[in-house]
Amino acid sequence: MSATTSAWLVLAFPLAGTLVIAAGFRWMDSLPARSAGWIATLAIFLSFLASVGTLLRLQHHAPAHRQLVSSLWSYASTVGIDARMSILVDPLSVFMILVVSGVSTLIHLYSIAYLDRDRGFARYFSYLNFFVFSMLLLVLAGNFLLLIVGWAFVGAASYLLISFWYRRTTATRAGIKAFVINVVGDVGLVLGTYFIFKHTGTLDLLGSFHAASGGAFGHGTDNGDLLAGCLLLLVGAFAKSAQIPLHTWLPDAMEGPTPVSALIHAATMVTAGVYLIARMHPLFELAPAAQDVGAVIGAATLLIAGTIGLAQTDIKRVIAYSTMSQIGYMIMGVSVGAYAAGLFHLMTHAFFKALLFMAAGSIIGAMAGEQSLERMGGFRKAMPFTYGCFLIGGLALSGIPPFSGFFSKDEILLVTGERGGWHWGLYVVGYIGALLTAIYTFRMIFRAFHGEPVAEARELSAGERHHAAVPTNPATGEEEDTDVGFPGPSHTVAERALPMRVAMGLLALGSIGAGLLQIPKVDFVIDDFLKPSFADSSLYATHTRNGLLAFGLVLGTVIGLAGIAIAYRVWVARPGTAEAVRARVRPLYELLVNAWYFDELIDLLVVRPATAAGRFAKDTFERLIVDDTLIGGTTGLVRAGSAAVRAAQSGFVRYYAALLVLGVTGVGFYFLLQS
Amino acid sequence: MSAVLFFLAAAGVISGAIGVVVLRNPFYSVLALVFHLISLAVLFLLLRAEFVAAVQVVVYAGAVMVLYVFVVAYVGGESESLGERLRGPGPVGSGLRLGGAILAGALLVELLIALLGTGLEAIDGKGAGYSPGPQAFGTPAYVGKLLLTRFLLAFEVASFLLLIAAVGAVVLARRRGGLGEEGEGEVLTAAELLRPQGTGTMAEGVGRGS
Amino acid sequence: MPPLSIMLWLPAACGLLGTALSLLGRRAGIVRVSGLGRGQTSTEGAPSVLSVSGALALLGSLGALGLAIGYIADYSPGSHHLTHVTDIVWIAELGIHYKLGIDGLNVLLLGLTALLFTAATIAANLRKWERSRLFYFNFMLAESAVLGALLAQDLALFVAFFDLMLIPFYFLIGGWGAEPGRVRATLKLVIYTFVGSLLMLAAAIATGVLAAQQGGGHITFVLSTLQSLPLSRGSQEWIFLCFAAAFLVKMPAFPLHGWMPDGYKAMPIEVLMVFSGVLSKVGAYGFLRIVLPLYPQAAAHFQTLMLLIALASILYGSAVAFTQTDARLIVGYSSVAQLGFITLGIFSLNAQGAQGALLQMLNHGLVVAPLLFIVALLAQRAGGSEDVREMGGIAFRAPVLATIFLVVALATLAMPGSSNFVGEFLILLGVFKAKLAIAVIAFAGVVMASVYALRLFIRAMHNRVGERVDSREIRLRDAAVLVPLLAVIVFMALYPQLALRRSERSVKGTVAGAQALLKPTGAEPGALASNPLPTGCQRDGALVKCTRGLTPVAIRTQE
Amino acid sequence: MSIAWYLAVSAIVFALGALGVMTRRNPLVVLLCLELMLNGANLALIAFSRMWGNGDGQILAIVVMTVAACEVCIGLGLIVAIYRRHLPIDVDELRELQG
Repeated sequence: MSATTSAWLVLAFPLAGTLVIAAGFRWMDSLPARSAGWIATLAIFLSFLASVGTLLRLQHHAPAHRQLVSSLWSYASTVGIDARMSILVDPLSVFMILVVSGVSTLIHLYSIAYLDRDRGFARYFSYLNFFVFSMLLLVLAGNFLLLIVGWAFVGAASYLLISFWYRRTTATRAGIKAFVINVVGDVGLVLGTYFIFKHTGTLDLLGSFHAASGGAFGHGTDNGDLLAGCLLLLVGAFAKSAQIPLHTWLPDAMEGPTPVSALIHAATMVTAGVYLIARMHPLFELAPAAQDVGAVIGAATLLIAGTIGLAQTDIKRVIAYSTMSQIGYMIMGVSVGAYAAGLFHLMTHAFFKALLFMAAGSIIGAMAGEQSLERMGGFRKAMPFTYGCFLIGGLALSGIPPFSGFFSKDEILLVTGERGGWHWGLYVVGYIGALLTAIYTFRMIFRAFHGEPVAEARELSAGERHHAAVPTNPATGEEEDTDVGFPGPSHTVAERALPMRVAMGLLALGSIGAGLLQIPKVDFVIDDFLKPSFADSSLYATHTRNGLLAFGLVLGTVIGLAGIAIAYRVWVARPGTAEAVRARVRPLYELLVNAWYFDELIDLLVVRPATAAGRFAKDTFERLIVDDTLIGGTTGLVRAGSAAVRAAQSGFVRYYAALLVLGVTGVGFYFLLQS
Repeated sequence: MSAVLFFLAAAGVISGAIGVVVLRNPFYSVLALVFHLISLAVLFLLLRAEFVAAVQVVVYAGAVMVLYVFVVAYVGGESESLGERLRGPGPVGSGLRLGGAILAGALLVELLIALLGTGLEAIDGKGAGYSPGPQAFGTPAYVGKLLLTRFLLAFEVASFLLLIAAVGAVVLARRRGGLGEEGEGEVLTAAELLRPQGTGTMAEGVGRGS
Repeated sequence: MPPLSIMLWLPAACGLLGTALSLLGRRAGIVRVSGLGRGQTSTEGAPSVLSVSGALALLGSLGALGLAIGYIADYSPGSHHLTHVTDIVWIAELGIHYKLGIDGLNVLLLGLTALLFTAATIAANLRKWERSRLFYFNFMLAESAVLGALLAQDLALFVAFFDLMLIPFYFLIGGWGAEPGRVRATLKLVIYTFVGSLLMLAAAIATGVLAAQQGGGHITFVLSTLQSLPLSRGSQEWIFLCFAAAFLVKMPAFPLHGWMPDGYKAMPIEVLMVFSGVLSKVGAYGFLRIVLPLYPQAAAHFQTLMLLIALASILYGSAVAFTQTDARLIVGYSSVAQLGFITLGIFSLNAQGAQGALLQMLNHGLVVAPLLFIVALLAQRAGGSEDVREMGGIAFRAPVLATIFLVVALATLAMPGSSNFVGEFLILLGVFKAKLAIAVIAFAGVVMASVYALRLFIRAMHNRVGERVDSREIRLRDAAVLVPLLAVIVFMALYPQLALRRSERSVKGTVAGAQALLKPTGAEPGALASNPLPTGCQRDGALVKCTRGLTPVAIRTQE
Repeated sequence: MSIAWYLAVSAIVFALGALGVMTRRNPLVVLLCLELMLNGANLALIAFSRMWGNGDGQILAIVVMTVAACEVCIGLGLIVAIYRRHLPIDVDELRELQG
């Protein structure tokens, strides 16, 4: 079995899982409990094994021959376009499928317990499998068309999962918001593809890269079409990776079940943008301006998201903004040419962010759906395991050695620094972002786990689980419609279930150990593995400047610890401080709480005008112009004409006779004049 | 001589025509028309159309006008004046009286220009040469030959037309026309019962149910 | 394969036969159900005894479907010219031939027509009709007319069938339409369409006469002959406008869509399925079959105008669609937008756009029919109302229906992975090459499509349960209508090439004339695409091996 | 006398007839005026036939008379029928043809 064959298998398993569960959803309930969940998990696990198999087989090839394309049938090859059902197996895609399928397996496992009593159990898992399939398709796609297909599929899957509890109007609204913004991203992708196709004349990825490096865009780096294409690809990447200004869907997406947030909105889908830029590096490197735009936007996002994260009180939203900011790092990294570092951070981030979400889910479960940090506190005793996991995740996120985040983040910043010039600005921004990260992360930890245990925490430590009398939607407070299962009369979570512990434990190990894959000066596993994919990159080089390296490592550690210290001082040592600061910088605080008013802005600029136009068209234009003017006008015209003719038909014979004579006279007169 | 005759006849023709148009009572109009026709026949004679003149007098002034007189007598002569007494000049009447006059005037002028101003020298002459004789121009023999040779078809068609017209007149004028509402409450006499329905009798024609 | 006339007249014959039989055996098919209105698509339970006329109609449509599939399978993508040609002199004095033929343009649309009519006939058989004989006869006559319009290879014949299409629909709407507004809708529809048809008739005659003057003497309407007798530019232009009017009304395109809202509201859902699914396509098909080949200069001259009309249709239709609350009208305005895309593709006047337009005709027909039927099903569950505000929360008790609806909705918004996306991709690629700005604006329509399609789905299926909603799972016989269509949608999504490779050659031929008249814009992908594989890659079987061990050194030598 | 005089007379007669048709309301008189117009035409015909010494004009005049006779028959029949229906004998009253 060749590498490509097993890569096809990687795609096949999740799809099969989706179909099986979807087809058999009626019988799933009659089967022993959670069978759907186990089937789904098994499918993803098999796909993970297949990925490992792909990896091993790929390693057999010589480094120069590690880009395999395999296609099943020709999808749309006509009038100049050539799109085949083809996948591209190279170190980059293999790296991605390993991360995706691996993390997905654990999250499936976690979900089995988390959604245990949910009415939509089978539906949930078919969606989740479908998502994994789409994500794998996205990373394995061998041509632009399939890439777009996977791109849109993950969007659809995320829509389905966000509005999984579809009786919640908040959920459906968040879902459609996410979908539409993702469609904007798709449009960017398609349009960018056009610009590139216009010159390369092929949709095949390798083909167009080859054409590009072969001078399809002319030599030098001043091709307008290429720049436009790359910028449009960036639009796609930003929409998917929740980069400013297309990020507003991500916080709302937290409406979905927590494992979904962990999988889609932390570990995999939102990192697609990073993958895209890394995958398209041959094009981007020919359009440096686009790269710079990417880097700047990434930096801006990581800063802004960090600041917002400071002020949010919904625990999931805090983690969501933290995700945005981390992806900002990755985007910045792959845009400045730190491909390996960016992807490395993608992997570690997948581990610790998924871990954080799972731990948060465990707390939320304990709080019976309550997500506000305001009402949490003192869970350390009640949920030691969750506390441990959250702490590990938090440390990794804050970049404290030796946790994984430390190495990956610092490497990105290191390469950024090495680019020199104005990139130093990005370098500084990156470290400011690191400080913010540490602060808001430990703000969460201190507020949720330290301090006075809240009622739920006490009950939990006392042994029984808390249930709200009537489940309500934390976002709006309206009473839940439990028909579709949320949160269910007896919603059992809070780290009790074994699958959750296993998943969280494994991820915790990942968060601790993953960093060891690539320790500066020690080993370069990621670098070496990915090299073949970036063989043609002029930026892909292991770094040289040891002084900067050492400085960066120290600086990262110091900043991380400083952040933790600040958080400790503000929320533990002097609990009053936060309010004091808040009171002092009220407008700033408002700005942050409202997430820099991006939602309002987009609403004002896009949504309202569009709706207004639509309403005008429907109510006014349709009635006045189309109905009254066009139709009514025509009718009126005909009426008037017939009336005029009828008036002539007076019925007076003599009158007709007179007309006759008149006519004769007139004609005769005419002829007289003629003669 | 002929000139004098012409002027007399022409005066008769025109005056008769005027009479037809202006006289209030249709009965007098008919009589005026008779006068007009006879004087017209004189003009025909002057133009050496003897046969046509004869036909004119016999058929037209004779038969047709008799028919008119019958109908006028039957329908009643004063219907128009009655109509006017009821409602003055009709809605379009007054307008048309003026407009009609203007139009007719225009028509006349036009016709005169057309006929006289066309520069046909011939019309100033007395016409083609003429030599009297049994077969001469316009004699019955002459016309008859033409009718039965060159214009046979026209002749036949005309005769058919006459036939059809006669039948049509009877159908229209007969009592139980398809148009009418049934039974105006008159009593059926034995004669009518014996006679097959719808075969118009003269009595019927003039509307007197036997 | 049997001659085309068989497929063409089979439905009508069956309709007639059914009428005759059920007149003989008056037992079945005359179940009087009064007040069948919009919404109550089906009285409880199908007719106990399947009405004879209904059964025969089903038979006829199935037969046509079978034949159509046969032709599709039989059609070889390589063939340049018409296949299965039937050419009989019909009216010798006027040089009108009864000429039918199949090429890449119509072969798949035939399949679509037969398929949708079959589905609609099944749907119609699920409920009881008053005067069912007449209904089914008209229905089948409509199918024959549409097939005829698609098959006709003679201008006059095309016009004849094009107008014949209207007659049965006039009766179907007028006779079985939903009050209120049935009469008004019928009147509007007929007047609109007839005005268009008359213009087209005049234009067609003019074409024949002028072409006869061109080609010395005897008049003819055979398309292939006309194509070889190009008209003068001036006459081409006004003739073009007449045809455009007729086709744009049929589609309908903004601002000629005035008949659409009333018409859609009034039509029985089964009729609407085929009307929206097929008839609108005949208009677009006319552009490809007649206008572009016969009047290339005019097409090139009016390209911008047509593109703008199409753009207006897209934006306007989408905008209205996402503020509408009547589910039917959402679908209606969405198809205004979709037809706008098709027009856009056609008048990009290059192979990509036209190819995409043709594919999109197919796709839109495939999705709009099930969508309308689903709307009817939703109305059943929402207490007879088709207002989305009355719906909501239907999904929970009807997961299968929800799934089908979801798939169809996603296909409608041309989600990548659906065949609709491939169509739009090609269309917009074509426009991108022709007029960049218009393509960019048109993408707004893509985004809006996602809004209105999802909005319809969510308002109906998700959110809180509406007051009058009693959700229940889709019944087996309703599924019998939807599942075949769904299967075709999925298949097309996986293998759009099926359509593309059949139509490619004919499409190229169709647009070639007009395309040649445009000044080439930008680089021509076809040039590079002639070798789809980059050098350094070799294909063996389905496997493409690219071995590009390019070291940075190699790059530098290249740069 | 030269033909021109006859033609003038015929023109006058014709015009008078037209005037009558346009102004009189009694259908009987309208018919009479029609006769006048026909006669005007006849006179012209005869005159021309005299001018050319050719009989066709006379024949045509005869045919015209025949037609006139037919017209009279029908017209009078109509008038009688109208009278039978107790309708007013007035062309202004008979306007069912009004649009």
